[in-house]
Amino acid sequence: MQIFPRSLNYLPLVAALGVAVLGGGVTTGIWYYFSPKNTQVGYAPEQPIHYSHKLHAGELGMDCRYCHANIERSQEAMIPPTQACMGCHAVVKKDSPKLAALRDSWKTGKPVEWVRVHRVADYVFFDHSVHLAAGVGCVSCHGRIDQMDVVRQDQPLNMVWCLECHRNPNPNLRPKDQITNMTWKPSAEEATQLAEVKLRGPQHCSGCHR
Amino acid sequence: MSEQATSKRPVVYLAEYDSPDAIIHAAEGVRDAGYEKWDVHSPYPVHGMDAAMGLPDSGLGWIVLLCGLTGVTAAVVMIQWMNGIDYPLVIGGKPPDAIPSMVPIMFELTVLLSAFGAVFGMLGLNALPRHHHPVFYSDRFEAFSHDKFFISIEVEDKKFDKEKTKQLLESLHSTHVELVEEEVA
Amino acid sequence: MSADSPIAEIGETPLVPAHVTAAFVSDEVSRVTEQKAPVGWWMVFGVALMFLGVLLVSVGYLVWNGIGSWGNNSPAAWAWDITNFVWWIGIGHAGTLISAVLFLFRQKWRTSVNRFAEAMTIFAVICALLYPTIHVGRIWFLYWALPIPNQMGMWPNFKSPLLWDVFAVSTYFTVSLLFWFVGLIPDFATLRDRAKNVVRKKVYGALALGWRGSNRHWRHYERAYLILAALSTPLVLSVHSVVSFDFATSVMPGWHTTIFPPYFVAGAVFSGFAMVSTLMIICRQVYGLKDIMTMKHLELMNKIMLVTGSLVGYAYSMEFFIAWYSGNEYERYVFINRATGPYAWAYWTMVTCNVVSPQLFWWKRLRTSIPVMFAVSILINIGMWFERFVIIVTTLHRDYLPSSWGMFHPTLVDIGCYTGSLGLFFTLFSLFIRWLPMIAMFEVKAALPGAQPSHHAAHDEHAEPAHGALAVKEA
Amino acid sequence: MSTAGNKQETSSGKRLFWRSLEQKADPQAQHEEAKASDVVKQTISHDELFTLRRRNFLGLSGAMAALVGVEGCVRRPVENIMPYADMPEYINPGVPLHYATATQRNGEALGLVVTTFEGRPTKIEGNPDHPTSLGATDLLAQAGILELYDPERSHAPTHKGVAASFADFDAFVATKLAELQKNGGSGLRVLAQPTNSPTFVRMRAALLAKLPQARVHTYAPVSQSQVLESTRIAFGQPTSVLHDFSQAKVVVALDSDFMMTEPGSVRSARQFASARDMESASGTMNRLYAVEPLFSVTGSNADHRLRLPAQDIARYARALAAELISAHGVQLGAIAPAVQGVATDGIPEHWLKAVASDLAANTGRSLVVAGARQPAAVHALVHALNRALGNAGKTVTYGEALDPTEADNFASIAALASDMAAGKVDTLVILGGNPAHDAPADLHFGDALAKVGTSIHVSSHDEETAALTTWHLPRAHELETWGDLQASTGHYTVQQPMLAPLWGGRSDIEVLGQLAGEPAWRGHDLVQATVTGRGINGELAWRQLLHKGVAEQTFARVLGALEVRDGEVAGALRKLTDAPALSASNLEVVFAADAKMFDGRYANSTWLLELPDPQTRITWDNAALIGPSTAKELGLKSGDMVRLSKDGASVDIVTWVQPGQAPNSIGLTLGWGRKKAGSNGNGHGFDVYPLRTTAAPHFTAGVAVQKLGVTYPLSQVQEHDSMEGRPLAIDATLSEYKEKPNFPEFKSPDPQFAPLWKMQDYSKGNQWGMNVDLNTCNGCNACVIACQAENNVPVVGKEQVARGRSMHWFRIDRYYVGDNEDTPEVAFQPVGCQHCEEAPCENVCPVAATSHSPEGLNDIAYNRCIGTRYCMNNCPYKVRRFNFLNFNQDIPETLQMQKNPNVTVRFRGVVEKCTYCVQRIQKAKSTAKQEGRHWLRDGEVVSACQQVCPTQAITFGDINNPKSVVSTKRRTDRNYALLAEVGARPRTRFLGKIRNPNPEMKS
Repeated sequence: MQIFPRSLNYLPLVAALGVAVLGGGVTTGIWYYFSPKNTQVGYAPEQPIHYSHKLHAGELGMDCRYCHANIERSQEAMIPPTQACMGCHAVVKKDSPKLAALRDSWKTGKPVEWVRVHRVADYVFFDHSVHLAAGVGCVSCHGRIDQMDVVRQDQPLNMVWCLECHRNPNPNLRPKDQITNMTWKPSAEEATQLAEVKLRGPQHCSGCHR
Repeated sequence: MSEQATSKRPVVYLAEYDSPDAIIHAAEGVRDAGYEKWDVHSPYPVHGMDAAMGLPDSGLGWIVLLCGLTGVTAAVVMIQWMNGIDYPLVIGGKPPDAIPSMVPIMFELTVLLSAFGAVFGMLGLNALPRHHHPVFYSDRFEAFSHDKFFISIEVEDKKFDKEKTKQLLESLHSTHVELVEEEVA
Repeated sequence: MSADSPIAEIGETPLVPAHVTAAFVSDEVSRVTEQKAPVGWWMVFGVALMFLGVLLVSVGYLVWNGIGSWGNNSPAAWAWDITNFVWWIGIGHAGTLISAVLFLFRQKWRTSVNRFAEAMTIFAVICALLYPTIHVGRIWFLYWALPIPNQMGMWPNFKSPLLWDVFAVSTYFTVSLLFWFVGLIPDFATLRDRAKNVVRKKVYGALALGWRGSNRHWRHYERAYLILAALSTPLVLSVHSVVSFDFATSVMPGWHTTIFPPYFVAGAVFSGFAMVSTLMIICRQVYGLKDIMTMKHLELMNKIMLVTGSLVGYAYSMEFFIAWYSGNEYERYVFINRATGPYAWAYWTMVTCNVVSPQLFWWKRLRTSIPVMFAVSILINIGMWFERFVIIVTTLHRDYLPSSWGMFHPTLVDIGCYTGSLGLFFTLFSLFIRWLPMIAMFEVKAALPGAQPSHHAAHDEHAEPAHGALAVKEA
Repeated sequence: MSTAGNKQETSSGKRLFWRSLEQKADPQAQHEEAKASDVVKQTISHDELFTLRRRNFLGLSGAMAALVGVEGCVRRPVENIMPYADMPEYINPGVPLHYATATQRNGEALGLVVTTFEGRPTKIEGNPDHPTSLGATDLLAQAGILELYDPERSHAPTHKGVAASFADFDAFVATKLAELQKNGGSGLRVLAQPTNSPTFVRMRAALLAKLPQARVHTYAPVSQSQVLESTRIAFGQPTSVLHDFSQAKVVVALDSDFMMTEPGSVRSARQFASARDMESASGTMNRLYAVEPLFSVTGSNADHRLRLPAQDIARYARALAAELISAHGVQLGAIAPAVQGVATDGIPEHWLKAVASDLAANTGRSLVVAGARQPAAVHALVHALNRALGNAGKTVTYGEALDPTEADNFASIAALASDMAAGKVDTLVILGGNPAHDAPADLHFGDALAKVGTSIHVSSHDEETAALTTWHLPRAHELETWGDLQASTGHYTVQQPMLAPLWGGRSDIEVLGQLAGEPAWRGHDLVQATVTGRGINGELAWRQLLHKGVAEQTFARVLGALEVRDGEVAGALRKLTDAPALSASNLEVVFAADAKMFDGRYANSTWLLELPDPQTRITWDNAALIGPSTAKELGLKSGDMVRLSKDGASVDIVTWVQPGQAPNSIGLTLGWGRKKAGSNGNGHGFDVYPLRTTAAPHFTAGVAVQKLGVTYPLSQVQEHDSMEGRPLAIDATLSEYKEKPNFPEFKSPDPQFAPLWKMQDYSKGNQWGMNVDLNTCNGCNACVIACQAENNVPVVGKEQVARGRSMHWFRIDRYYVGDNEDTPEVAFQPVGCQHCEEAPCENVCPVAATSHSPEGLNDIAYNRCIGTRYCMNNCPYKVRRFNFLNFNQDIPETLQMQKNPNVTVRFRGVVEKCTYCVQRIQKAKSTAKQEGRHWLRDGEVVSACQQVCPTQAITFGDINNPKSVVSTKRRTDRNYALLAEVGARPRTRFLGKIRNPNPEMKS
């Protein structure tokens, strides 16, 4: 007695194809959508004060270290205290409604609650000062901040991404005096010099995890 | 029942046998009669039937060998690349690309892929799963998995002839010969 | 190898009585799956389900609360978890051994046992796999042990015996499963063709993959079966060797021993056969399959247990000798501590169950007495569990620095996780008994007297490897 | 940690820091302190993020990893960064600041340097410039940081048990003072603890000047009263006694635990160790004889130890004196007759002959010390002996005592109690201390309190006494307030606050100043007044004082070698009556300050509770220590509950059979079994104060023992005492060492075999290694707590310790050596991760969570660990710890503030272990790289255990640098690897212990 229809004989073929297509799809899907490149890069939350790096760092050409002052001496890039902003805005644009939050903070002594953009996992102990000392420029990790009206995450900041540079930092190295320069391009001989550098970032666990 | 039905087209002759001896003689008969698209159905593998049907040896071994080689290569490449090249870490003071510690996994992957080769190769060569097949039209055929033996000759065989083939099968002491037909679509 | 001892007497007397024919075989075996389940089955199944519940609760609590729910500690970072793992894996060895090794050795008597044993293997391995999975502290990251590309750029450490385990055990599970299923295909066909109601027909039909007993299929089928057997034989040996590497490659006195791989394999076969005969004895009583699982089968298995049991006993004594002979004080202490320390009771339980009890099988009367062999098989199962407990806990609880010595005390969750796994095993097994042919019908048929053409033994050498495997030498 | 760092920026840290800085800058700021503390409250409470962040790093990260998918759609949870509004000038977010201060310890000052992150103190270290600290600290000082953040400290004043405010109190004081001034302060009593704070002394004087009728009493359960009394007898004036162990070749310690519980233990331990250092120029070695009832840490380090009941010590002292006179013609003048003909039963002969000759042979280079427990007469005799042996002025000097009132310790509180009972006390001010709990039982101080009109209790916790007093004021922690301390060496330190009091609170001097009617009674003002009073003038001098943590000039008048008044001493000695001999029916109990709880004031510190006792290795409890033979006689086993009773008073306590305990003498340590210490301390251990009386506060005979027939579970971290003859803590006698300097190598030789594989190359760059000198390690356990504080090591609790799940990264194994369990020798062996170059743990990790750094560190990445625990099994040293449960769950906010921001807080299910303080290495590297260096200098990285060690037994550094200290240590003969035969090539190595027995002492 014939239990199954003839068409069922195509089952193996169909199944094989299905598995191939589906499996492939899922894999590539996860590969792309779940990677920090997709989940992290481009994160640009709204800030309590519409502070434009484009304006300050770009057009006004302020040096990064004017606000992030401690960055060469500390693991943390400090977010400037209200005080620092008031340094100028006590005179410049002192009544601008955009700066209301800033003035409140200055009056009340309550901090401005900025939203964190660049974040590495809690168990990663990233040290700004060391990277600057090694000659890695701001732009390598933070992108063209000077062109960002709203700060946006530019790089995935995940382990593989870190390792790429730790394994071969040379493309990201530059003279110490060019660290905050967003547009720096190595001249021919600078390029050759930098190519010489034997520097390597740590690739063992305790280099970043403690 | 399929006999009575209208607008049928014959697909296969089924000849039934009771004993392994009978079926093996019959098989030799059919073989010598020069049929090609025919088969023997038995509840268990009958000893010497391949010879009786004049079948060549199974080529499955080669498929398995290929898969096995793939397995061992995959293991070596994977381990060497992951631990030795992509992210070499100092583990217990040993060289990252140490060979001895690779052996167990090399072996396991060889066996795993060989096994896949054996099973799926077998199914492939047998064109299984094939849930629909003309022989299943016959109700008597169900006994093949119990204790009966069958010879099936398909109409597609170029020597197939409704009469001659029937005679041949009967001449081979079949206990029952049946022309299985299927409805024409 | 243990299995070739009975060869001589096999040809002499037929394993099954004369009235057993092909038809008889399919009727007898299929009957079990076609009739209503007997009370005995329901009892076993019910109890098993209950313990399965215990397992779920215990594991749930463990994962929620942390490994601290077990009694594990420092120094005994491993205890019942790995003990159970090794125990189950060991049990899981008989199946493949019977179906593969005995197959290669042309032991036709295996045919009535192998299906059964393979099923047991698969369920035992499932239970075994449970423990490495739940024993890790952060189960949600378990997949890090697999070579999957990830955003950390990290790979597993292929130097770790634990990783070898991952590959060995999963390979073993997969291959056993394939082996088992391949063996089932023709029998599914039988069930399909016998089925009266359409659901059964469709289900078994689907599983049978449209099997039609074609000789063109048998040809590849048997070759595949042979190859699988040939692959499984080294595999089955490798798996427990790799498991033993977990210990043998460490630096712990009592673990760091070259004798471990063969010793573990022997132990595995030993416990596996014990479990098989326990189950067989139950089933043949419950379903009255005495004509197919004959006393001869049981006796042969008892002989194998006698051999492997003695092997294990030899290993125990050899461990002591080597420890003494090595002159290494740490090594020596571990073994003295095993036999006389706070866990001496466990050690002597092990020796009594594993070495002493099988010696009863020297006497034919005892080796052919159902109650005796049942009792002994149970004892062996217990003894082998204690063997693993002794190896793991007594080594760890007192190693190099006396300052770090300690004791291990199991908790309720420990007990739940162990008894629960028995629940899982018997649930699966009773389902198997109920719905699948517990005996490889087509193999038994092929091996029956007169099942093969009389005059053909002579002129088919070319097909010998394939057919010969299942063929019978006429007396 | 960068993220965490930002979090703390937002935390209380910011505000607090600013305030403390401001206080430094501007004295007036003090007046806003109360307000400040309110600000503190807000800033802490509104900082949930910090909480969340701090609770379970790995937990979050786990979730993070699990939820990437979700994140893909909804991005990630918003996380805020809150910078300073107005940033203090010195601060550099993420970079810690260090402040010098000091802490009071048992009448001695201990100089400290405190690490603060954005104003959040996280770690206490010793002040290298301070003579009593010399850069090291003890375990109590280490635990101080936890005490600071103890969420159960009093949060607000209470009046009759009802919450009140400081304003209420000030109002009350104002009115009270008014009426007190009418009657000259009669009826006003102040009960204070012995002090060495000049400001306190000044305020006390001021108070008495203002209210002549008032009286100030001094009491502490553990005090130096008998020492002061003895100096009064011997010299006619109370003086401080200052030992110099570095100069002493022969030391006889009479019931004195000078390395652990006696004042100035850190300094003493360092000096003692320095005189034992084999590699020093002299290469000679001191010898220590200890005669004691309990097995003290000092006794464990003795070359010869005689276990003698406390009551017989006096006998021994006199017999020894007699021997010195008769055999060696030592001149003791009028004292001689008073020491003649003392019964010497129980005292082996050689313990008199050999010891005496050893002392006599080293006149001027020997030292006899007695413990605070021993009667004044014994101390007086000791002064006389040191004088006669020519040690006075050399190994022991005397100085002007800052607080002589301590001499009357027990008499003083007895007087107060009787007056209270008699209703003569109208107002009682209790500054610190917990008399209702720890005053001698026969005074029934608690009941007497009921008869006091108004009682004011100033203390850190709402403890036993607080419940019985009218007023209770939170007492500010030493790191929260201004104060000053004068060390017995005369060095002067100003205590500066690291942060405003977390919950408000006042210091003793403030309350005292208030009562004395000081207009500017704030600590800052009072201290500055004292400082100027001491001739330190001007802002610069003040700042230097704060910066250096110790004044240039010393203040206590050094009296050098004083004349001993033989007559008085003899008189005192005659008063000593020989108690009847002890027996199983006439037992003695000895009260000892606990190594961890001291007198009970640290009872709520989880770190200390879980720290194993150096000797018994018991955690979370104390026990009645009974010698093996005595225990056998009484039919007692460890864990049996017994009732000790004398004169109606009784104590139920668990017994512990303690090898080395004197026969028929039971050791009881104080400070346990608190009823109202706080949720951690309550009900742990057994309170033995009920047996303590004014008549016999230190030891008393005639105690009956009754077995209660029940047992009590004790949690030990080490259950096995014997080395089983294995070469672990390897030792030798001085003579053995002389003939075979590399003796350890014979017992634990480094395996010499050709490598089977290409070995890693560790010849370049910094290669970290550690050396532990078993010869100087005295087993004080300070390193264990230091490591806990530095590395955020969790506390697991008694039950988990019993299960064998203690988490200490660094432990001190204690082994007993010798066959006679009544008189064993002790071998201490500190063990942390050995950082093996061929680490067995690394091979077995399936996920490569632990691997090797190019600098030879055995790294572990917690966030990679999946917790198979295989590495723990395969570690021969069993140093790896596993988070069996989530031990960091729900840590109170303030305790989270203690966590080191540069160390991950581990989640359950991961393995952890000593990292050689890799965070400190990385910090140093960061600095070096900023300076363009790629090679760290020796001493640039100091591990926490090394830094705390009073005896400098631990050295850490670059073994690739031939000049580094650690390399030189490694080159010494005594250097060996633990379990070298395993072939793991550990980076931590040990230096064999050397004992210096006296050949004449054939016991």
